[in-house]
Formats: sequence, C-alpha cells, structure tokens
Amino acid sequence: MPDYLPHTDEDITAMLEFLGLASLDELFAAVPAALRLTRDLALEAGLPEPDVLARARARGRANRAAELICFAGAGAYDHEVPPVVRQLASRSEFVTAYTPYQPEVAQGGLQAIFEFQTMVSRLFGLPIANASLYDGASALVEAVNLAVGATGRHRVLVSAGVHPNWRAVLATFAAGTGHQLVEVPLVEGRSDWSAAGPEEAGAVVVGYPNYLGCLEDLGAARAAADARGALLAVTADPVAAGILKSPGEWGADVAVGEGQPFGTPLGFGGPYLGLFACTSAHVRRLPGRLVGETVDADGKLAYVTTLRAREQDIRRERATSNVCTNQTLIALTAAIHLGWLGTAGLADVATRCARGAQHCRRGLLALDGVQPLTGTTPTVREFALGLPVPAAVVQARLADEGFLAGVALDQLVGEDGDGSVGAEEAPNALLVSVTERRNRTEIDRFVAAFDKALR
Amino acid sequence: MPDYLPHTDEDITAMLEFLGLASLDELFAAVPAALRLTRDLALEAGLPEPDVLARARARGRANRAAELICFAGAGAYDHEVPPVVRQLASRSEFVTAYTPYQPEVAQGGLQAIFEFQTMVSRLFGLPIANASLYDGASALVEAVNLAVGATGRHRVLVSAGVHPNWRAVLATFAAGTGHQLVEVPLVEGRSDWSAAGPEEAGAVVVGYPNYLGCLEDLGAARAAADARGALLAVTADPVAAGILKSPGEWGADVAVGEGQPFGTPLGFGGPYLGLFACTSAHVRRLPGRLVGETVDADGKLAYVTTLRAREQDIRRERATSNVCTNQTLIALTAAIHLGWLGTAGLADVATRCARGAQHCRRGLLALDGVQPLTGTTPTVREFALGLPVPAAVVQARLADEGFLAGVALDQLVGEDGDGSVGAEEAPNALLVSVTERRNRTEIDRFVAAFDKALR
Amino acid sequence: MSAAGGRAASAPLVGRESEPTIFELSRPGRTSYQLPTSGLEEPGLDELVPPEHRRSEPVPLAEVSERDLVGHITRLSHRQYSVDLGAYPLGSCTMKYNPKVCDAVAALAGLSEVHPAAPAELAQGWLATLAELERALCELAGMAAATLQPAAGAAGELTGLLLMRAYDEARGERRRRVIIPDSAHGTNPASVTLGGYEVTTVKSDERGCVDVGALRQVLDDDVAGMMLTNPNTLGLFEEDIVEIADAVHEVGGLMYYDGANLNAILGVVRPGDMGVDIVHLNLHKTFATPHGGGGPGAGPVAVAEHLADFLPGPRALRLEPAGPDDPPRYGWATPARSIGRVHGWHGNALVLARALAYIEVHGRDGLLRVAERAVLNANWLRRRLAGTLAVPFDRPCMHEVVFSAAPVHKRTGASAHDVAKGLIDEGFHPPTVAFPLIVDDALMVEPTETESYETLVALAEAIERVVARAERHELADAPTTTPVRRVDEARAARTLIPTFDARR
Amino acid sequence: MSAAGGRAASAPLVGRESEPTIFELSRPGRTSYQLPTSGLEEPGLDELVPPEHRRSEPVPLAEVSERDLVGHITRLSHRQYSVDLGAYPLGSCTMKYNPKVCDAVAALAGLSEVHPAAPAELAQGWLATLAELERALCELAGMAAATLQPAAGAAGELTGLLLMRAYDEARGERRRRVIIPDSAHGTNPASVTLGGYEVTTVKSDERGCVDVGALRQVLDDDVAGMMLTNPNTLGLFEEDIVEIADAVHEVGGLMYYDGANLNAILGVVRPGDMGVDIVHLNLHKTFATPHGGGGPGAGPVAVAEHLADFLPGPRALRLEPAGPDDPPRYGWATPARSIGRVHGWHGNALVLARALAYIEVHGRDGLLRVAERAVLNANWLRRRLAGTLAVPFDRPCMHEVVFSAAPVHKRTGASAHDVAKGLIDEGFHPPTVAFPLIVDDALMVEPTETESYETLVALAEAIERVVARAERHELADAPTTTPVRRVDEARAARTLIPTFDARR
Ligand SMILES: Cc1ncc(COP(=O)(O)O)c(C=O)c1O
Ligand SMILES: Cc1ncc(COP(=O)(O)O)c(C=O)c1O
Repeated sequence: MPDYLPHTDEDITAMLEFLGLASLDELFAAVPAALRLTRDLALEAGLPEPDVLARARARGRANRAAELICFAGAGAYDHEVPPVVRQLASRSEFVTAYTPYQPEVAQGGLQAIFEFQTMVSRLFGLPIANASLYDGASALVEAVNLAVGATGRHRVLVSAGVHPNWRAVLATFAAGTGHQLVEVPLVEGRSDWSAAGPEEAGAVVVGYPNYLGCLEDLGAARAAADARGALLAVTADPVAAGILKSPGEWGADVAVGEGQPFGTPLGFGGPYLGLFACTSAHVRRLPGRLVGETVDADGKLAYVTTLRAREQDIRRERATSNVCTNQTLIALTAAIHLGWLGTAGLADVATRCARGAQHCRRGLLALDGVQPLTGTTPTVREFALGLPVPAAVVQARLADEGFLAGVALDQLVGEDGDGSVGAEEAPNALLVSVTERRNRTEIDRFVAAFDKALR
Repeated sequence: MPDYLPHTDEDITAMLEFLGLASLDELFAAVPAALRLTRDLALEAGLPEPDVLARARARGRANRAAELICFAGAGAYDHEVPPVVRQLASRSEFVTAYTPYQPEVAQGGLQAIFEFQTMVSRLFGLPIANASLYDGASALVEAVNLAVGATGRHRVLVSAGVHPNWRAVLATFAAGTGHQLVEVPLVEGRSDWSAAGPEEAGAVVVGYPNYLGCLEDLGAARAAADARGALLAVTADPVAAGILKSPGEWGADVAVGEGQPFGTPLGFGGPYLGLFACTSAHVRRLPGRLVGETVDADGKLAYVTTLRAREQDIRRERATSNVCTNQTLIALTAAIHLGWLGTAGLADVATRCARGAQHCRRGLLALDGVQPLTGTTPTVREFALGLPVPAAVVQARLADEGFLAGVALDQLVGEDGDGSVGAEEAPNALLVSVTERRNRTEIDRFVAAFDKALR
Repeated sequence: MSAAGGRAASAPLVGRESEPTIFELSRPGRTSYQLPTSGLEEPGLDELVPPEHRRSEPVPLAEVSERDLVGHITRLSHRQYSVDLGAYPLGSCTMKYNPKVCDAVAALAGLSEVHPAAPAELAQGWLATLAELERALCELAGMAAATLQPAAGAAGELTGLLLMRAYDEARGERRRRVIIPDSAHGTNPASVTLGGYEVTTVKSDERGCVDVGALRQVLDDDVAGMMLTNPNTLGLFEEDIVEIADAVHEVGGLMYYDGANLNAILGVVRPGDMGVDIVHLNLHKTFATPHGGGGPGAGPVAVAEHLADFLPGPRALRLEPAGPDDPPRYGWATPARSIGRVHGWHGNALVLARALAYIEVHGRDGLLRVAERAVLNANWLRRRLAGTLAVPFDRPCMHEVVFSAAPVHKRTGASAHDVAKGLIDEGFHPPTVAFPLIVDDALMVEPTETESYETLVALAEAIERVVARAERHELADAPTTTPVRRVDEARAARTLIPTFDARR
Repeated sequence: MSAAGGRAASAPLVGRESEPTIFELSRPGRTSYQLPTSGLEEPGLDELVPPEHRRSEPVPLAEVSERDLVGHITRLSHRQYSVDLGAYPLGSCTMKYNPKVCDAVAALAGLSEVHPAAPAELAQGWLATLAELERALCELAGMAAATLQPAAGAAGELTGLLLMRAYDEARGERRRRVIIPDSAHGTNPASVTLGGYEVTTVKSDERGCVDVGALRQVLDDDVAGMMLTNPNTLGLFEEDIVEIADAVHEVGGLMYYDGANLNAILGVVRPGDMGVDIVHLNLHKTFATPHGGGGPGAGPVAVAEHLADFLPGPRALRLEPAGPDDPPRYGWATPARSIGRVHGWHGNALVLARALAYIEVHGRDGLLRVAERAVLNANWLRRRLAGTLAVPFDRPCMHEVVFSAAPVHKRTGASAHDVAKGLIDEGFHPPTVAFPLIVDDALMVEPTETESYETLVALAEAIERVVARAERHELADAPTTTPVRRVDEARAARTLIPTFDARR
C-alpha cells in the first residue's frame, strides 16, 4: 500500500472526532448514496515505485524509434538538449510552482517569462509576445481568432503549406468559431495566392519555411493579405528564424511557431510550446498570459502578469481566449535554452541544420528514382521527396538499419492513413529533416542505407 | 574551441593593459623559461559537449555489467536509489558548495550533516559520529589509528573476516604508522580469537556481519579486546544494522562502515561513504569534520563545524587525521535516503535482503556440488559458497544469461589474482549477495541459470 | 559595463537586490553554446539561403557565459515559491506534492526521445501508454472512451463543446445556448463562446449549489447542454446533479462535467454514474503533474458511448493479437465521425505518461485514499477556522473550502488580498483570492491530501495570527519578508512594459 | 506535536525562522519509503536472525512523509550558498564553475550501475576510462605513471609519502624526516606524521617562497624528501624549484609536489619537468568536480619512472590487442613492488569519469586557456585592490592572491574575519580567511577562470565598500542579510552538541 499521504491512524481519528464524524465515509455524506461507487475501481492495486519505473522502462524499450538516428522533422525536431539546460529547467522551484498569482513570491518565474517574451519578440521581429500557448497548432488557432476579431472578417486563407496537423486543428476549432477556411494550394512548394478568390478576408496564413521545407514568398503573402484587408499570420520555424528575415521584417501582423526545438525533447509530441507574437496594435486582443514590468511599494523593479482584463478568469465569456493553464515550464526551458545558445548559437544551429540538409538532400536526390517534390524552390532544413516505392516501406527498411527515415507525408493528420490533405501527400512522399545533431558520417550512412532500401 | 571561460578579447586586452602586460604569456614570467612547456600538451583538442557525452555513453555500453541483474555484494550493494533521493541530493546548492567555512551562508549543508551525524549515531548505537570519511576502508584505518592513539598500543588484531580490500588498505597505511597487524583466522566463518596471542593490543577489529556474510560473536570479540586492553572496532554493514544489535549495544568503542547502500549507486566503487562513530570518551581523537549546534548573535539556533582544533588545518602535524576533503555530498545523500527510509523502512530493507538471501542460498545449496563455505554459522544478506568449478567460469557463463553472479573471492584485493588472503579465497569460492531489488522470479531464474552453468 | 553574473545579491539567502535581466548580464562576444562535431563542408549562408530571405544580423539574444547563465537562473529559482518549499493551499489549483518518480518516468530516454510521427510499429510503448491511460481514465470517470489530445482543461472544455455541437448537428439540430452556473471557472464561459454558443448563466442558491428551479426556467430546446463543475468551485458537491442531468437531458441537451476537481471524488463517485455525457479531467491537478509555474497540463475528455464516434483522433487502441500467445499490439484509429484533431500531435504525451505512472503507483485503493484525505483536510480547516473567517456556505465541503474575509474587511479595512499578503510573511503561500466571484473577499483554501495534520494546524494558526494583525491594522505593509514588497499591478497595465526592449 | 513539514518560514524567500530538524518533523507511523514487489515468502525476523543478534527495536530514524522530506531538504538548500548562486572566491579551494555535462556523464547508467568487483571483461568501459584518465594526467603532470585510487588530496599525499618510504626501504634505507615550507597546507604536515616521518619546517623568505639557504641547512641524509606546493599557498610560483629539487636529490631525498594548485599551470609548465618525483593532483579543484559541500574529491598520485613499480594496484592498463584490427582491450595489473591498496575499490570512480570528461571537453588548448584566465583574473584583482588591502608579497601572482587586512584591522578594529562577514552582505561568498597562517589577517582570493571581468569589478567594489564600512566601524554586526547572524563558534566547542540526541 505505497502512498504519499501523511495521515497516521491517530491523525485520522483525531480529525474525524474534531469534525464529529465516525468514519471517513461520512465525509462524503453530500454524495447521494445511490451514486456512490459500491465496488472497487477496476484498476490494479497500487504498485511500488520501483515496479512502476520498471514498467515504464519496458514501455520505453518497446519504442524502437527512441534508438534510431532521427531524420524525421515536420515540426518536431531532434535538436540537442544540453545537460545545463535540462538541469536548470528541472529546478523544483520552477517545476512545482503554480501560475504567479502572488508576484511577491514569484519574481523568479515572472522574470524568466519576461525574458522569454523578450526573446520571442526579437526572434519574430514583433514587439509583443505572450507567455506561451499549448503548441504551434493552438498558437495558430489563436492567431486566426485574433485576426478575425481584429478585422471582423471570418474568411481565412490558409496556405496548403501550413503543417497539415495544424490545419486540421484549425479546422476542428473553426467549427465553433465559424471561421470559413479557404485552402490555398501550393505550386512547386509555394502558395499560389491567385488561386484564392479576391474576396475580403480576416487572415492570410502562411508557413515560413512551410511544412515541405520551402521558403515562401512572404512579400506575396503580405500583398495577398493587403489586397483582402486581412492580417498576415506567419507560422514560422523558430530555428530557421535564426538565419531568415523575421516575420516582423516581412510585415507580418502575427507570428506563431512551435518552440519545441529550444530545449524540449521530442517526447512523442508534447508537452511542446506555442510561440505567439504580434504587433502592438493587437496587444489588447492577445490570448493568454502576459508578464509586464512594474515596481513594488518601495519603487523597486518587479514583474507581474498584466493586462489581465483580457483573460478568462476576469472577462469570462468575453475573454480573448479560453486559455488558462499554458506551457510556462516549456517557455522557461526555451528561455534558458535561448540564453545558452545566445546570438551566435542560434545562427550557428540554423546554419548547421541547413548544411546538413543540403548535404543530405544532394545525396538522396542522386539516388535512382528519387525526385524533389517541390521543384527548385529553396529549402532550408527539411525537404520533401518523391520515392519510387511507398514511404512506409522505406521507413520500415531503414528502421532495421538504425534510422528513422523521415515523415511519410500521407501519415500526417490521421495516423490511420485517412487524412491525406493534398496532392503532395501521396503514399510515396517523404519529408526528410536534418538537425545539428546529425554529422556527416551519419548522413552518408543514411544515404547509403536509403539507397539499399530502394532496391 | 568550446569552453566555459567568459573572457572576451576586449576583456583580455583591457585586463592585460591594466596590468601593464603585453600578452597572456607574460603572466607566467615567474616560471623559469627553461621549465616552460614549449609544445602543445599531447592531448586531443577540445571536443564539444555532445561528442564527449557520446564517448562516455559508448564507454558505458562497453560495461556489460551495467545491464546484468546483480547478485554481487562484498561491501558494494545494488540497492534501490529512489528518484526522490537522487533529485534532492543533486540540488546544485549542495553539489556546488564548499566546506562550510562561513556558517552564516552554509546552514543548509551544516544542518543536513548534523542530521546525518545523528542518524549514524543512532544506527551504530554510539553517541558521536563524524561528518564522513572517504569510504569504509579509510574509516577502518582511522578507527585503528584512534584506538592505537587512545591505548598507546600498536598491536592490532584484525579478523580475517574483515573485508580483504579493507585489510589491504589497513596494511598499506600501517607501513606509515607502524601498527603491527595480526590476522585472526576464521573457523566456520567466525573469528577464532584464541589463535591470536595473549599480548596486549591497541585494537581488536571484527566485521558484523563479516565479509563472508557471517554473524560474528561480538561478545567474544569484546572479551578478546578486554583481555588485551584493546578497544573494540567493529566494521558494520549499515543495512544489516537495521535488524541487528548495534555495535554500541555489543560494547564497541568504535564502529565504522560503508555508507554506499544509502542512496549512492554502485558507481564502480566510488565515491562512497566512510561512516565513523565512537564513544564520547574519544571525541577529541575523532578524525575529520564534526558539526555541532550553537547559536548566532541573536541567540538563534545555528550549526557550525566544531572541535576544529583536532583538524589538520589548525593542528597540522599533530592533527588526529590528515583528512580534509571528505565525502560530504554522499553523507548528505545518505541522510536524505535514511530520512526517506525512516524507522520502518530501514528494518524492512534489511529484512527483505535477508529473505532474498535465504531463499537464494537455499536454492543454490540444493545444486550439485555447491557447498557452504562457512558451515552452519548464520548469515544475513550474503553468503559464501564453494563451487565444483572455478568461480570465474560461473561468472562468465551467468553473464551470458544476464546475471552478475557474485564476487569471486580470489578476485578481491588484487584483481590480477595475486592477492589471495585466506583459505576461503580459493578460486572456486563465490560470494553471493541479495538486495531488496531482487524479486523471487529473478532469484529463481538465477538459481536455474546457475544450475546450467555448473554443468 | 554589463551587470555581474557572479554576484548573488538577488538571492534571498544573502541579499534583497533585484536580479538583472539576462540582457543586462550580456556582453558582446560571450558564449556558452557548443555544437557537436559535424564533419560537413561549411558552405556560407549565401550558398544556403537566397539573399532576399537572409536576415542581415543574427537575432540579438543574450550573450552570456554558461556560468553566468547558471547563476542567473539559479538565483531566479530562489526568488520563486513552490510546493517543494512549502504548502501552497491555492483553492481550485490542487497544488499537491507530486511524486518524483513521475519525473523519472518522464525523463526516460525510451519515452522522451520518440518522434511523434514515428510509425506505430516503432512506438508501441507509447501507444500502449496512451491506450492504458485512456482505459484507466474512463474507469475513473465512468465513461466509455476518451481523447487524450487536449493540452489543458480549457482545451478539454472546448473539445467537449465541439463534441456537443457535432452531436447536435448529427441530429440535424442547431442549438445555440449552453448553461453555466455563476460559480463556474472562467474557462467555462470562455470556452462556450469559442464553441460558438451563447452563455446562459444560472444562479447558485443559498446552499452554494445550482438552483434547480432557476435552471428549469432557462432550459428549453435551444439549449445544447450544460456545463457543471462538481465538486463545484465552492468546494461543494452538487447534490442535485442527477435531477439536473435529467432536466438537461429532457430538453435534449447534453451534460458536460468539468472534472477539474476530480481529486475529491476518486473512487467515491463517478461522473458517468451521475448521468454525465462528457467530462474533462485536469491531469495536472488530480494526477499530480507538477504545474510548472502555469503549465503544461493535460485535459483529456471522456465521453459516454453515444459520443465516442465523434472523438478527436487518432486514438491509440489495443489490437487483437494475431494468436493467443502473441504479445499485445497497438495501432491508431480515428473515430468514424471525428470532430478532428485538437492538438498538433497526440497531446502532452509526457504529461500523460506521468499521469499513468501516478495512477499505477496509487492504484484503486490509493486513489480512493487521495480523495478521502483531501476532503478530510479541507473539512478540518473549515471547522478550525470557522471562528476566524466567515464561511459563506457553512456545510461540509469536499476538497476545498471557501472562506470570506468580508467581515474582517469591514471591521479592519484589511481585505482578503491583505490577509493573503500577511500570510506570506508567515511562511505560507496564500490561498486563492477573489475567486469564486460570487463570494465577497473570498479566500479559497485547498490544502490537498499531501499536507499533514501538523501543517494544517500551522496554517490555521498562521491565518489566525494574520487576522489578529489585521485587527491591529498591521497588514498594509505586508509582505515584508519577500524579495520585493507589494507589487504595483495597476501600474504594469497602465504603462505596459512587456519586454526588456520596451524598457525606457 | 511535531513541527510542520509544509511551513516554509525557514526559506529565505519568505522567512527568517530556523528550519526544524528532520527529527522534529517526525511523527510515529509516518513513512515515505517504498520497496519493490518481491514475491518472496515472508519469514519473520526470528527465522532470519538468531535472537541473540536481533535488535529489539528498529533504529529510530525520522518518520516523515515524502512531501515533508522534500520540503525540508529543499528549504535547507535555500539556506546554502553555492557556486551556482554566485562567486565563491575561496583561495586554495578553486571554486570554479563546473560544467553540467560532467554531471550528465556521472549519471549515465552505463557508468553508475557497474559493480566494482565485476570481472574486467564485463567492465571494459570503466577500465578504458581509468586508463585514459591516467594517461592524460601523466601528460599534464609530466610523469610516467599514476594511481587513481586516492580519494582526495590528503590521501594522495599520504600515498606519496608511503611511496617515498617504500623507495627508501627498497634502497635499504630508513630516513626519518620530511621537509615542508611553513606556508604549506595543513594536510601536508598531517600526512607526514601518518607516513611515519617527522616534519621539518622550512621558512619562507621575504618573497613568499622557500628560503633556499634555510632549506640547505636542514637537508641531510636523514631527509626522505621534501613536499612543495607550487604555485604555493600564497599563490606564488616557487621560482627556485629546480634548485630546490636538485638540493633534495643531492642528499638522496625525493621531491614531492603538492599539485592541488595545478589549475594555474595547466599546459604552461609541468611538475615532471621541474625535477619532481611524486605529485598529487586534486581533481576536485583543477578538473572541476563540484565540491559537494566538502567532498567527494579525488587525489591521484603520479610518479616518475623510477617509482612506478611501487604504485598502489591494481591499475587499469591497455592490453596489446590480439590482432591489428581488434578493438582495444583493458586489464588490471598490480605493480611489482606495490605499496598495496589505498582505497577499498578503485578510487572515487565517478569523480574520475567527470575529470576525464572535463579534460576531453577542454582539450590541450582549453586547459591552457583555463590556466591563463585563472592567472589573469587573480592578477587583475591583486592590482585593483592593492590600494584597499595590503598585499604582503607584492609581485605577480598565479591563480590566487593573498591580501592582508592587518592594516585595516589596526586602524579600525575590523579583522579579516569581519571583512569577510561584511562581504556576505554584499552578495558574495568571502575569500578564505586566516590562511595561510604566515600572513596576518590573511584574505586569500581565488577568483578562478570562470568568473567574468564584470564579476571581478563587482567583487572589487564590494570589498572597497566593506573596507569603507570598516572605517565607519559598521562591520561588527555583519552579516545582517543571512538566515542566521554571526555564529558563536566558541560556544559550539565549549558545549558540544554533535547530534540531535545531545540537545538538552
Ligand atoms: C474548475 C476548473 N475548470 C477548468 C479549469 C481550467 O483548466 P486549465 O487551467 O487546465 O485550462 C480549471 C483550472 O484551474 C478549474 O479549476
Ligand atoms: C595546497 C593543498 N594541498 C592539499 C590539499 C588537500 O586536499 P584534499 O582536501 O583533497 O584532501 C588542499 C586542499 O584544500 C590544498 O589546497
């Protein structure tokens, strides 16, 4: 009967007596007897910690992917998580704190988020950044909600180059908000805005790079937005942002992204980190928490969550968003990781990824029957290929050689295969990604194994 | 060129200028030019952290023993290290502090050691315990030094049941102190004091349980000490102490032990933890640091290292010991682990070990040609067997079945095999140990594999 | 010159100064990062990125040494209260002690180093984790199936409302209203709006529960459903829940159960047995994922059989093994009429793995004990402090109790807010203040089951001392022991400085 | 009633109270431990242990919940200064920043879960680690072979003295004296005694170095050797070391080099090139194993060729591979005339693994930079503070600098001790006080290479402010910012309370 409860039998007796109760059961007198569960839960009895750990380890061993050299990306990347970041981010003061309702005893967490906001703001080239959203997909949903709210227009042009899972999430939530989503097709890996009607719109959404790894023409996207009275929302890869012009510089009104690459492990997809930045014009529509600087009673610098009147606990049904619990710890991790990378490091990581991807792409395209899916459009850190055999077959064969070969494009959205979204997601299409963790030897071995797998 | 140094080029220029120097090299003007190393060190260039980690992981994979189910003991035990203990003991305030020279900013570490001392004192049934020594062996050396110093007698009776490595360390250091060590043989696993001459002695040293796992008659040891005017020093297994009469209760003057079982991983033998406790009579001969309670200027409770006049930094060549750096962090870990185990837990762990060992011993003794090495003398958590084949052969075969079979007794002291110390260390002798981590299934599988290995 | 990264004057151990921001500690050219050896050729950026896409300058982040980074973050951590330092009786937040074994589970390489798009055959351990957690949560909630995708409670709520909507539409209907009690958590109404519904608020009665009469008045066939928190945010069990559910069902609505407070009823009573159609659970409250200063969490949504087909997908399912002796296999499946994805991948997976570990280590018996002890602690405090603070709804509570400092406020001028600040000086994190909104000067105390009797007594005594200080008008200055004194929140909103760059 | 484990009033963040001991937090019957499921039969203790050996009562340890344990230890950690909080310029202690990657290496299961008696074939990774570290240390020290067994510097010293002795005896001699400068660290004379030798102290001259003339006067054929620290404890390089070594060798003695200060000369100059026979290294200083509040460390001893045969054993050695393409293999070997073991197993193995990682990550170039920056920082501070404190030996120093507060003391009544306490209130850990013994009111500052220029400036300014406070006679009360004020050390020794049970 292992547990974490401090109550001794005497405690329970004394406390019940103080309450005038005869048994613990009587504590639940308010629960109608007819509702009470009269059997044990159909769960096992409690297991001691070492047994639970052993089980979790066994499940871990059943995840063959954990051992493979990773060439998969598509919004979740195998970047280095340095021990120093891991150690700092796991300090229990950060891990076991709640939302900073009492700023006097939460200056540590508040200041870290203030620094996080500053870093995201600089990264995206926009003056306002919030304290985090759930993940890239939810940040996109909030961005669209903001744009629709700001413009009063429900029509939303979404490039087919936006991550298909994110588009799927957007579509799910649009059922509630009533946004009308218009998919804008890709041509050679770039959005063809001319294919979208000229009607007014609330938002134009484009990826940078997009999910096929391609650099979109954000000038064209901005023009498409302007022509329709829409805000421009960019879903940006925050690592590539280290060498690319920022969304802000391109004129984006809102930029969102997936912050996982900054110190957070792959973790089968979560917890990740929704990054959100926007222009000052929209600060009062900002979803989620925002930390601001102020002073204490002695005039000393202090931090506090601010513009709270936007939030659900105060504004309720008129709040800018329903988000409450967010991803603070992951944001703090990202702030530490970005502090560790620093100015030079972020640029270096991005450059390294690009170098590795270029080398890998060149090698794979030299293989028989392998074609680029996106023509000659420039890519940065990942790229999409057409294969002569189904991607799933290549994945399976390469797994036996020790590699996670990439992401099969028809596998996104519905892992049971029902979710193909566009032409480029044919069963033979594979998205390959290279991070700074992949060295030349690994890439060359990967290409050689790939060659073998195609035969 | 990865490093951890904050100096920018401008810093260096400015600092050198301030010093009136033209180059970093001039900082070493005091080093005679003829001595200066004029070549690069014959070491590799610096490697980035991820590469260093990858190398260490590769070395770890080359340690097959890490994957084996452990039945080896002999003073180093495969006990559970619970995540909570690991996490608390790795808090950086403890890890990156120095010896508490400034008690005002070291109350945390000092109080933890005060609690550690209290726990060791209770465990061994003796009123004084120090803040740690290097390991069990060094604690034994210090115990003998204390006893010789207190009695003025250099002759030391050492039971052959004391861990052979510890006896070897004792012998090494006796070359300096001039102690005359007399080995007292075992009969059926127990010390035969009658075999030692009746001459006066400074110390009588005995293991409890001894290294063959046997329960010595400490009454007889006490009598042997009294008869020779000696102090009784007991090397005690601190886990078995959870169910055994304490050394203090048996009348020991000094008790020492290896504290590794309390939250410290096997770690290929270190860092471990020398436990040291004694009677009040000897407090001024105590080796190493001691934390005491006091008050601050406001009369508030405070902790500080005390009786410092025994220590080398003050007493120099007349110090009670030369120890300076000790094993504080491991002592703190032990205090946390013992806090986690608590009164009931320590007894439970010891009982579990004894149960597992009994079950395992019964199983192994039922195998053809396997004999007890120590007759019918009761054992607690480990036991010595005579095998029909060399222990090394059994170890190798069982490794292929996933087990670390135990410790070959001829392998202790000199791992190259030159160090056999007593009759019981024949090549066919194996010491088997069972901790609370071994469940019945594992033990039964081990016995079955053992059977196979003997054929 | 930049500030000094090695000066500890902001650590409360030795000082009371402000900690410089990392940007102030920054110094051009200083670095801490290290990248692995690559062996690749080193083409310049111009060969990698077309000029029109290249940024002209690197992103200006901080430039600090690893040592200064560590000093900075470690000092910040000393300026942060946490459960691991002391009790955190924030009502509605369930700040219990989180077993460290769950951290160890989440840190396992076999779980944390798995790419979310890895083919199912290569991630069997993860699919098993998800499938087993879904089963356990359904059993605890008394429901048929669940989605583990929602990343938090609010995301779960919205998912639930979209399920309501899809169910409605599948019936060919288009209802417009959702009913919420006035005591509801703010996420409920906000989610209703995002779900495309209008909020109809129903009042609480003098017992602190839904006024069933008032409810009936607002029920009609435009009502898609009702969201009910149980135990509600006053810490009270909605005794009429079956009657309420029946009434909602009668008009064709669905019953949504906000299960954020499930901690109080684990193994005692199940939403599914109360006539509930949809329920979300806050794993980061009940199943002890630490709150991380505000997140991450996880807000799975469980539904009754008739809604299972609408759940988000894909879900991990246990497949029929090929032969009787074959090991279990797992696969993905998306429900037939799924509303679609609500998360970019599979939800906050490592949080889900923690929750499963928590459930396994507690087991059926341990989870029941959790509920019992949580309720015992709250009731003890309620009784103990009844003479010190007002208890607006004075009857047995569940896992939390709402006091009112209104009488103290009136008598002494010290509000609930002041009492909270005073409590900090006593070495405790204060309770939740000013929520629920329907209680004046609310102080909402949730001790949780992991706090001991001794801690409860100490907390009660501390509150008594603080109220005594209020009587002596000594609270205006509180807190006095903290790194900063009372913080000017109004000014922060008035002169917005949301980044270092906005500092003047 | 026991104290409250959930009250945080001792955490400097919120309070200034004392933290109760774990024994005061204890409550009979409360537990936190959990043991794995065993499946074994459960014989009682009477079947397991004969009655005469059984203890009648369990060992009375604390009885606390896991939550209270975590609260207690976390609060204690907030009451402890550390490098990770701020600079720690303790002279002679080399409190540099320790890269966290070394923690990660030591935590690897492949290293930490290996039994020390595992047969060599099953521990090849460990033997490789030890063999490679030995090689690297020998290269750094300019020596032929080393033992990695000594657990700390003092253990290394004693090992070195026993090597001296064994060498002596092998020559058929029995010398009785070892020479030590008066500036030596206290472990040197203490080790000499334990090595069975008598200490002959030789004075330092006005330069702060060994007085070679005085040395020659005490050298004779009864001298087994000399122990010399270089850079010495004044932070000065013993410029006459070759002359000294020659003189010692002339009388047939051996030269022992206390290499605890190697940080200053990595890659610049090597003990082996100075005519040294034996040297110990403090890995926990130079190679950045964190000090853990006092340990563990590691004190390997490296020797010149003629002493290699006497080294403790076993040592891990690289074996000739069977064929040219075979991977390297490692085995154990004990030197022919070994003095025997000096550690129960193989030394502080995980500390050794950290040191190897540190050496690998820095490399030949990085280690040289370490020395350069360490010396640069110390000299900058020396120069900067020369007007504030006295500099008894005013010439370029190596990695540390000894100031004297004697003039301040005389002028203001504030001793080095008072200055140290004042510095705490400035947010810095003080330098080493009252060591070396040959300097009055010594303040020994070792900034280390990991502190930045900005931190040095801040430290210098803080010292200036403290001396200014001394002039105003404001230091008697310091420190005022800490959880306890000035601690009564005399009382602790007078009324010894070394355990909770000794409390009255
Ligand atoms: C009753 C109730 N419902 C919903 C929520 C929202 O959950 P989350 O913060 O995870 O979005 C909370 C959170 O505090 C809550 O207490
Ligand atoms: C010069 C010198 N020698 C020897 C030692 C002793 O080393 P240890 O503390 O590791 O025993 C020290 C430690 O401070 C030292 O500074």
